[in-house]
Amino acid sequence: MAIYKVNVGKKIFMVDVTDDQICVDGKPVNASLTPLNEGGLFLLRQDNRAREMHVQAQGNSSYAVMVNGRHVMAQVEKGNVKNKRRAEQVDAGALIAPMPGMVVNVLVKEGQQVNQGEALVVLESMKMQMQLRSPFSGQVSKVSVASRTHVEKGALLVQVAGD
Amino acid sequence: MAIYKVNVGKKIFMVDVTDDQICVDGKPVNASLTPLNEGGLFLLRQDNRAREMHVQAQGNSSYAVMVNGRHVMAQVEKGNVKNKRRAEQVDAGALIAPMPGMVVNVLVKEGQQVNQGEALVVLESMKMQMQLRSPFSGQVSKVSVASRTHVEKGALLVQVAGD
Amino acid sequence: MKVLVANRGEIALRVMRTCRELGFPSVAVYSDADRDSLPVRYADESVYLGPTLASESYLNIAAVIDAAKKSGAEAVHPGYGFLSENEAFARAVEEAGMIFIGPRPETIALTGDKLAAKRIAREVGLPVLPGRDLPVDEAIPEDMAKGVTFPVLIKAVNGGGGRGIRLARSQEEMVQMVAAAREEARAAFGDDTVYLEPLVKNARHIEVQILGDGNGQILYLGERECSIQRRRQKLIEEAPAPGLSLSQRHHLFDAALKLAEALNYRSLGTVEFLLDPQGHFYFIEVNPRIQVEHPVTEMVTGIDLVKAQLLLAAENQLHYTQEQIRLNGWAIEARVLAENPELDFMPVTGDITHLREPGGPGIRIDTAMYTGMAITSDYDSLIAKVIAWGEDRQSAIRRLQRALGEFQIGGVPTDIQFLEGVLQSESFQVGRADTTYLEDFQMVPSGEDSANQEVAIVAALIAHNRERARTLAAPKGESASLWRGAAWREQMNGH
Amino acid sequence: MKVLVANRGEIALRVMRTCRELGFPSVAVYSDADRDSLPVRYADESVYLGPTLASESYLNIAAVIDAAKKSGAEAVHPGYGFLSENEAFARAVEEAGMIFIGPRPETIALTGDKLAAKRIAREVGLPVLPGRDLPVDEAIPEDMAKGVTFPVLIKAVNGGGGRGIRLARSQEEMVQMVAAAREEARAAFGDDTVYLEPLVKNARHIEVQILGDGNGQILYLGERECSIQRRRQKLIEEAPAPGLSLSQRHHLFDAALKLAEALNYRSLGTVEFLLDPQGHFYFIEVNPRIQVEHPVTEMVTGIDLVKAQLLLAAENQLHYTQEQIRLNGWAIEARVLAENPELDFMPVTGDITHLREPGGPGIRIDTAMYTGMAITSDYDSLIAKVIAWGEDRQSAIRRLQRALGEFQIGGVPTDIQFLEGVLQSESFQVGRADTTYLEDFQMVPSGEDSANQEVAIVAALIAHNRERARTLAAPKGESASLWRGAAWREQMNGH
Repeated sequence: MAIYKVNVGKKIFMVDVTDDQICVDGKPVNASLTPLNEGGLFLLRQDNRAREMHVQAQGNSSYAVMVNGRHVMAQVEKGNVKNKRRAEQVDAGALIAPMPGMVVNVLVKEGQQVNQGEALVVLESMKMQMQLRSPFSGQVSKVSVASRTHVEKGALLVQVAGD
Repeated sequence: MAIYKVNVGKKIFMVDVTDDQICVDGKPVNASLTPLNEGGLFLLRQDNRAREMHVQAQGNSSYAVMVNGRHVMAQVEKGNVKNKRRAEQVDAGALIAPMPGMVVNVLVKEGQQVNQGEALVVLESMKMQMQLRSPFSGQVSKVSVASRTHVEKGALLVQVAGD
Repeated sequence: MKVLVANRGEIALRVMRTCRELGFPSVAVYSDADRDSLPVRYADESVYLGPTLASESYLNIAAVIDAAKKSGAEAVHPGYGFLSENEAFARAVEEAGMIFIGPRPETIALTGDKLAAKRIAREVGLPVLPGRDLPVDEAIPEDMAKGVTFPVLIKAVNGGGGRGIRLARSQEEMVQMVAAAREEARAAFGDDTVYLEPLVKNARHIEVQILGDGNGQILYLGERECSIQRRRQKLIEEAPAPGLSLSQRHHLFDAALKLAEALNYRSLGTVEFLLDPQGHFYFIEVNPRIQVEHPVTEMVTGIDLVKAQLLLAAENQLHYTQEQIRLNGWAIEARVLAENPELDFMPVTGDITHLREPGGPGIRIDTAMYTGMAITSDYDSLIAKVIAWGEDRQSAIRRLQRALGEFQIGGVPTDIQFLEGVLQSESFQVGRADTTYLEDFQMVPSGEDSANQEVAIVAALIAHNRERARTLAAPKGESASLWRGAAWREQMNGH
Repeated sequence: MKVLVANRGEIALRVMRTCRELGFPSVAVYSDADRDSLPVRYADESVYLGPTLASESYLNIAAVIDAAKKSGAEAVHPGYGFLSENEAFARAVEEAGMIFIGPRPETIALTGDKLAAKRIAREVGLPVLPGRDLPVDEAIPEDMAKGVTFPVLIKAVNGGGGRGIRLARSQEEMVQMVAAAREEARAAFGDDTVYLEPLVKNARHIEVQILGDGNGQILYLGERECSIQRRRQKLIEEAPAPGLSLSQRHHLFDAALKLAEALNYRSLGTVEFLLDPQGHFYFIEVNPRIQVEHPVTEMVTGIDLVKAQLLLAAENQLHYTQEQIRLNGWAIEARVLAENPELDFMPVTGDITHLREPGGPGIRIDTAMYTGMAITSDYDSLIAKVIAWGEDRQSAIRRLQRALGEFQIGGVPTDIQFLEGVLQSESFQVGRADTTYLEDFQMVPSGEDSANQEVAIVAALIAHNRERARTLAAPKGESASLWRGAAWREQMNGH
């Protein structure tokens, strides 16, 4: 027997799984799950309905689920345990590439004073240009990229030190 | 280095594979093979062409290959070795189910004298009825199935002993 | 209107697709074999029918009626095959207070009796093949044989769809075959009545799609040609029929209309004719249901035939007039079957290990196949229909050829290469293939030599790699990891 | 005629499909990223271009010309994007003795200069937005601002396709933005000339498909509406445009025809207009190439536009007259993009781990996606186009909704649910959405609560099973076998 706390679309579901029953938020549900292939496709039967879902595990406790063309994330926690892992602490002043792409322009230099919302870097990915802006006012403490270079997702672009 | 004798579509190809070259029937070919997924899809590049093939190994030396919508079998033998395995010897008088299906009718009884080409069993599979006939004249030595029963592919239906 | 689809496979999915477009909830039924089938996954809900054997599931009237009641369905669509031409089933659906999406039970009864249908057709003036519209009695073959010209066809009164037809070339053969035909008919249709029909040599099979409201309005939606048959099963169908004159077509439509009016026909139906080489038509039978080949009519008329059926059932009226039905371009369907062309096209079984469907302009795919699906011998061997539309016949043929070449099905052999061979043959290209065409059709071997050599290279490389893996790696557990691993990828790319 | 397709992705495959139907051998070109792409596998042969970076492969004129020469291609099809609107490329193709499948280089040059195109349009009497057809000079903003009504658009003379357009609401913003726009235009198009254009509020985007033989014959193939845009990129397109009067449509066609005649237009082109809420049209630009949204025109006209292009190139003549072009029904296209709707529709990367494409009546899928394909950030985020045809707009919408619901793409998030939300919104349904519609469009949360609970159950069961597997089985190597194993299957089915 195990209780799982599952977070889907900002809602919490308590799912209780035993060998012969599944309960959601205390209410028994008539459900069964069949893996349809080795690629992560599952069929959930509940009462008279059958719903296909494609599930990819992301790490130990997250699942990316595709259902009816919609992609949702499900976070699963063992309900009895209180071991919330802290999200990685990212330095708030670090401007990170939100996707891989080409740095079109670096608009600031190290040491430069910038205002909150001021564009620091122009990144282009898949035909789309986007301006990455300063999260707060402060000073540019580091510029890690140059124009016309390619960056990966998550790369540090510019570091801003708050005032 | 290894030479493979490959039988495809009633033709024999001698394929010589070394670390840096592939020769077919003595002539070098400019070919490379890329597996495209884990389901058996491959891409053969030869000169400027790329051809997709779906390959399923059947046992140790046979491959079912789907290419351009056509299904062909390839038999591979290590060329230097002469270890042809004998085909399974099937009793010539055994009437075997060529496919799974329903026995619609057994037309003979044990001990009955039958002529070559005489229908012995009517089998139905996927909407199609077929008459299975005696391979030669002789006597029915055994009837292994009854009407309205399901048989698997390869099941012995009737045994005929030659005159 | 909640619709239970009393069928399986591609036609069940096809009906459910239109249900979804209309906002009608759909209910799937399934046997053990079809527990995970696409229709089950597609439907809004599903009900278990019974064991795999069709007689205990899809042919089990009580089970289907129970499922329909249980699900609260308001209407039942029978698809084709199974219970679609079963009068008792249609009646049971209506008696349970649901709508049967198809003709009235009495129409099904009448069209199911091929002799009765011929009699009515004759009465209303349709051209019918000569010969008595009478059942033959096996006890008096000599008498019966009087006036029979050989070869002659022996058909089951309750048959149809090309099933159980025998050809007798002499009186002696006829006597033998009548007995065998009765036996088969009893087993297959529960009625051993058979009749004789003259063989029309080199006939073409032409059929007219009709749609009636059951209150006197009858529409015809053009004709289809289905002459490309193997073992009397249609393989390639098209709309319109090539080479018919305008007057021939109107003659056909008039005949179909007359018969449908005499039956006060409701829902979809097909009136089948033979066309002899002299250009004469003969009525054969009426199929009181949707046909496998209905998509070609949909593509040239732009009308969703299932939608027309469903809306008629829901609202009791048709949404078209004859003037609104316009034919546009050409459509051809090819049936993809799980068959082994090397073994006399025997149905085969296996798992679909790889699947890529054709796409792009003018191509429609109707299938309930998926990667990982098991092809069993429990039901028929149709695994997909590929339908191509083109602005003219030549364009449609080329598109169909293109699409068949794109269709990748791994795991079971199919008839795709055979279909391609037929499509590129001279007789098909000029539109002159008749129903005997495939009897002695020979594939033209077509530049496959280069492909054979490529296959040999691939097989040798894979064998080489397996051997190497066996030598280098752990000696056991090799099979599952055959096709994977970075080492393999690098090695093979390295060449 | 051997055709090199100087493009990638779905449009390369789409062109090759028609090549195959016509019996024209096709040649693919590819960058490092596209070595195993479907077009490479589909083409009769393929040539490597260069590194993944487009400027070193698909945008590298010398590399593409070399590839074409090497392959012995007789003609080059540029697709859309990349070099399709590059005058130098078209000229280089012709100078190398091959046919450029598109307009003459001078037409490309002229339509590429948006101000020049507007000038000609004005000369031949097309309605053009007021304002000077002059480049703006960043040095004299105050002077320039005279006579400008705000808000005003700043556009690159060599831009087009919605790229790099900025909206200035005041003179101050305009001065800043002109500088930024010039900077961006220089980087993107190699020319920093920009111009001003009045903003038409709540405009609809309507375009006319034209086809010319370059010898004076010009055909129009109806209009398309492409108002559903996000960040000025089209997302949903349809043909015809809803709610236009016959006289409006003829007015449009006449205008497109006049301009095409003035250009003695050759091959396919699109004349784009804005329609203001008062019903006035304004010419915007000409796209001298095939459009992403061309399938909707193909579906309502029945004409394969690529076939028309290829045959014109091969035979120097069109095979249609204006009278033969008839519109039939309605078609709508939805662009499926690899984007994360939760993160402001940012393009995403990942591998396609599962794929099932829609099918059945009236659905066309154009995609070069396959299971196992890597979606990278190297090129654009369009991964598939779903096009639905219906006998009327309502039927087409429902079919498109049905098809989007059937489309299963595992591995990367897509905009499918967003597309569904737009399709079911009131404004779209009644055909009144303009180009600003998506700016503040809010998804209506639609009965997803039950799906959320189902997702929760699935996630919990999988987590439960993984944990059990961890406890019971070998402690390591668990990840790969996560989804398989008979034990798991039995356990889960057992419930």
